[in-house]
Amino acid sequence: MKRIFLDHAATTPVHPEVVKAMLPYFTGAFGNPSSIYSYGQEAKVAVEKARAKVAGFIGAKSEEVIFTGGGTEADNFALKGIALANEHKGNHLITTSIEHHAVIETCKFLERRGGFKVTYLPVDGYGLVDPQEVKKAITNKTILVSVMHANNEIGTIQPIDEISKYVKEAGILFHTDAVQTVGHIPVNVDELGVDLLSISVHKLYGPKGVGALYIRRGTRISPFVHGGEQERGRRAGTENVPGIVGLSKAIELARQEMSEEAKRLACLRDRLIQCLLENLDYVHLNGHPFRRLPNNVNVSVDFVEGESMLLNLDLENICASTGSACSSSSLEPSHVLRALGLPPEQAHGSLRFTLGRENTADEIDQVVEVLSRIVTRLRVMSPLFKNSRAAEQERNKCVMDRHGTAKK
Amino acid sequence: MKRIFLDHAATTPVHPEVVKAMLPYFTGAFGNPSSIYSYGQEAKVAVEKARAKVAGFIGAKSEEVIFTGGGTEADNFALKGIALANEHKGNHLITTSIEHHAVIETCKFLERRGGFKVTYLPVDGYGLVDPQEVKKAITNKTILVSVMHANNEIGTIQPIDEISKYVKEAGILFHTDAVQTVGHIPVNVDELGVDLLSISVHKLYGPKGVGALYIRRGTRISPFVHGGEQERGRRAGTENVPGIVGLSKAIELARQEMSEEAKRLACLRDRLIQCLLENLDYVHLNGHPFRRLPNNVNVSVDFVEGESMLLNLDLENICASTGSACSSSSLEPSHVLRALGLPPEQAHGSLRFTLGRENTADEIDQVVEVLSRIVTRLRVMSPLFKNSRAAEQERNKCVMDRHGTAKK
Amino acid sequence: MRDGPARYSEKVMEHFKNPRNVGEIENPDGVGQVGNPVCGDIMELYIRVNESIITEAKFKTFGCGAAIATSSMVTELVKGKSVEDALKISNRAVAEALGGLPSVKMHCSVLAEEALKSALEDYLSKSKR
Amino acid sequence: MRDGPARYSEKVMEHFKNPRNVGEIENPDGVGQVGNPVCGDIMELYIRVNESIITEAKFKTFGCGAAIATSSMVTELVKGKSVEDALKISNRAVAEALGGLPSVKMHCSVLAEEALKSALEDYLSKSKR
Ligand SMILES: Cc1ncc(COP(=O)(O)O)c(C=O)c1O
Ligand SMILES: Cc1ncc(COP(=O)(O)O)c(C=O)c1O
Repeated sequence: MKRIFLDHAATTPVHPEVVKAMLPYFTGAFGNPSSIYSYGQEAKVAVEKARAKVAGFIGAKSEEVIFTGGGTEADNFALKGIALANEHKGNHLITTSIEHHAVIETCKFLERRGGFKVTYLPVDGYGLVDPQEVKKAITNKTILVSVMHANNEIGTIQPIDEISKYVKEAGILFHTDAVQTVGHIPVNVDELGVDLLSISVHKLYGPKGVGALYIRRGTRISPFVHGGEQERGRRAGTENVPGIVGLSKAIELARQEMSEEAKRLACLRDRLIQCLLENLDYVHLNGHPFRRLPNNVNVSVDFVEGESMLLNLDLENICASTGSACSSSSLEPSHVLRALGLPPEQAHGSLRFTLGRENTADEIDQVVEVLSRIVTRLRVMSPLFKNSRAAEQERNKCVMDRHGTAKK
Repeated sequence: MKRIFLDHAATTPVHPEVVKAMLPYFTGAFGNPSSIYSYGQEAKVAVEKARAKVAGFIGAKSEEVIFTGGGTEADNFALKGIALANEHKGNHLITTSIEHHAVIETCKFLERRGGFKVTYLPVDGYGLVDPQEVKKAITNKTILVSVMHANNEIGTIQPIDEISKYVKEAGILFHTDAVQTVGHIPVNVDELGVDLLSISVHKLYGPKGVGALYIRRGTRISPFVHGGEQERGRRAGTENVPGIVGLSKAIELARQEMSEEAKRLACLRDRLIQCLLENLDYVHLNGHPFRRLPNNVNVSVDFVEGESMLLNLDLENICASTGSACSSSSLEPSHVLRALGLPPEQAHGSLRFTLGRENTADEIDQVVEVLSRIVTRLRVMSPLFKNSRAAEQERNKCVMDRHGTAKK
Repeated sequence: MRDGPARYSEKVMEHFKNPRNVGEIENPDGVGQVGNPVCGDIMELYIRVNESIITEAKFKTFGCGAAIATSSMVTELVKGKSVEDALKISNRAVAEALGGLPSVKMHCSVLAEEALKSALEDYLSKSKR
Repeated sequence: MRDGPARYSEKVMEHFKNPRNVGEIENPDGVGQVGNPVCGDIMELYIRVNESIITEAKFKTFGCGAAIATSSMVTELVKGKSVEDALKISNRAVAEALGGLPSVKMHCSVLAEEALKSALEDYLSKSKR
């Protein structure tokens, strides 16, 4: 069976046109943008063109876009850079309990080593942050609020613009991790009302190891990588020219195809959700029913554990995930699913399917069929299923008894 | 005229075989190494193979090699990571006045914001650090010594192994920036006696935006990028799989070709030095006469300014540099040349030629011929040349006068 | 915990794909249940003992690939063994029989050992009565 | 200082490649020398004045591409101008005549203005005597 890749939130294949755009910068136009001869200048021009394209796509100015080595670096840069540059103003940060590790671990580091206090806001059962909670959490020591645009595990899209109102009212800086949204749904820094925004392009048919941080003009931020004067002294290191060119090409393709593709994916997504819920008992959708990424399906399958489903899917050439790919080496169930209030069995039994450019309706149907088989098989093996069936039979009996009694 | 690229210390074209090795990881084997399905595992295997190859090449163990987003990041990681993890032991660092900006600016940051004190050791007229000076600078507060293996501007190779003795004697950690040496001259972490070593591969016919930091087993170091558990939790962020594969391929090629190529380049280097000194008056070699990188030529041409020579060379399709490429936007003469004690005119009049794989003896001869023409032209324009000639004639006259007097 | 995702040996995958002895034993001579849903692993192990020899072993497991494979392997290992010998089966023995386990998954072999011990103790305490 | 390397306009490159009025004037009516080797730029500007009109201008420059181009341009700009008008030539005018300069190189146009002023002042102070 041909491989069915349903893990586009973890990473995506680089689009052939993106590879094509990058290739000349490896061998032909390999110059160093910092060099003054015309040869380096060609590379510099390519980088600046890319910067303008990325900026244009998110409604920013060129000089507000700094290229980084990926989404994680962008998140680190935003949080550490703002914390360091503004610590005279206060030592309090606000974020949520469902952020990506790149934000959460950076916050923990700032707590441990930077003398900062961090509020991790709860979310509701759909994974939504309540803007009022943000407002309530703000103190006169708060210097930064960081709320992700869309969650990588459950796909829930946050009301960033509403949250922004309260953050701006208080005169505080606002960062959003838009790694899962840029190029997938519309992102405009002014409409969102953010001062900093993280981008990674390997989630968007671009290369790994390159990303960007939007920094609103006038924002005080410390450099994260010190050294040469690349990126206006804010991010030292020889520019990854092919990577940056690839990033901008991926953005260009997204600009052309995004709105159509999002519609198509949302259809597939809804088909997959519906079929799973219809074909399998004891399955629950995680995340928000409609405020979710067009390509995200996250379900919990009762009585069976996620990894054993994943491995079985893999044996049938289907790639999916259980929570963030990053957390797969941890034994803890996903912090995101726990924040939703899921009982541990359900968190352990979660499956994430994230759709992409090459997926078809046919594949969706195959996945449902294969997964049904797998789940049936695993449930036979599961002590929880047995107990639950016993419990249910028990319950049914009671109900019948009560009905019986009532009838009497 | 075909382009003559003589700026390999700034960057190099990616070797076609390296591109070929990278390509499959963009599109085919694009999996995320953190994913548990076999598809991600292929990427993980590729990354681990690359790690073993890099480690083997520098005499390290696999788990001692952490991939980074380039040489600058490796330097930042080493210095900040060690400083943060060891600040309870002391707040003093020792480095040299000729380090790359990646080290110097990071040190300045640690001074400004981290409460650290940094000693910037002087060098002699050849750019050599005196191991005795290192020994003398060590205090009971010193936690790290960082001395670059070879300098990127003047090519001088430091006596790292000798310095290491004193550093180890004092029980202090030792870092070296080996960005200019790995793959060019032999590098072995045990022979050098270092605990940390920075690598960047775009100086070695590999891609930009990827590098590595060697960290000796048992070394306490704080992560630089926080987030997922990639790179054993020391450097978070989805791995740049194609870049890492490219790095290891470049290292593999270097392993095969390095010793021959170094001999070839040293010949060309010496030919260029000799021809320049013979064909142009008032030219001085900067750096050490023989303890220098096989591909580095750095000269000062009296009475003319470096950028104007570079531009003229560029007009004739010859790429060179004046000091580090990174500093070309600064108006200060190179801190390295100043550290050698060069008068400012000579620092401003420096030219660096760094040779590489495709350069030929013919090209060297062309460069000498073209540069002679350029210098003659610029000297006609130079008020310093005129003054100096006048002064010389004056001096000659005096000498003749004195001789005349003596004869009497 | 810092090893990255699990990579299983062929033997583990083989037992994962075709687990031996899945199921329950009616009126078993010993039952062990260990683990809890918070950790994501629950193992139930059933044994039938005849004249101090384990003649049958079955399991039910909620858990990851390694949990299923170790369950399968431990039931294979004990069959035909005396209770005394079975008590000596260590988690390492289970892991080794599977051609090794990723270090992040060693706890599954511990669970298998514990499930077995627990079933044997159940048998011993019952047989004392 | 954070603009990255200089990128020059075509006009700058044209003057850099073919600088006008290179050289000295014997017994000039005014000479200006500005800059110093520490900064990497030294400009010498010579003028000949006839009935308050600048009839000839020459320069010698040690410096970068922009320094040479601005020297060349400023000598072109003053030729034929009255001393009075020449005094009004600003660094911006020189830069504009060159189709602009990278911001890190604007100081070269300042140097050119200063060299001119200094030569004119030299002339004026001499002619007073
Ligand atoms: C929401 C979110 N933030 C940050 C990241 C990290 O980005 P990168 O993999 O480029 O380091 C990811 C993906 O792993 C993500 O999904
Ligand atoms: C000695 C030295 N260290 C560090 C660096 C920085 O490496 P990278 O360009 O990969 O950031 C360079 C090159 O620019 C270098 O020559």
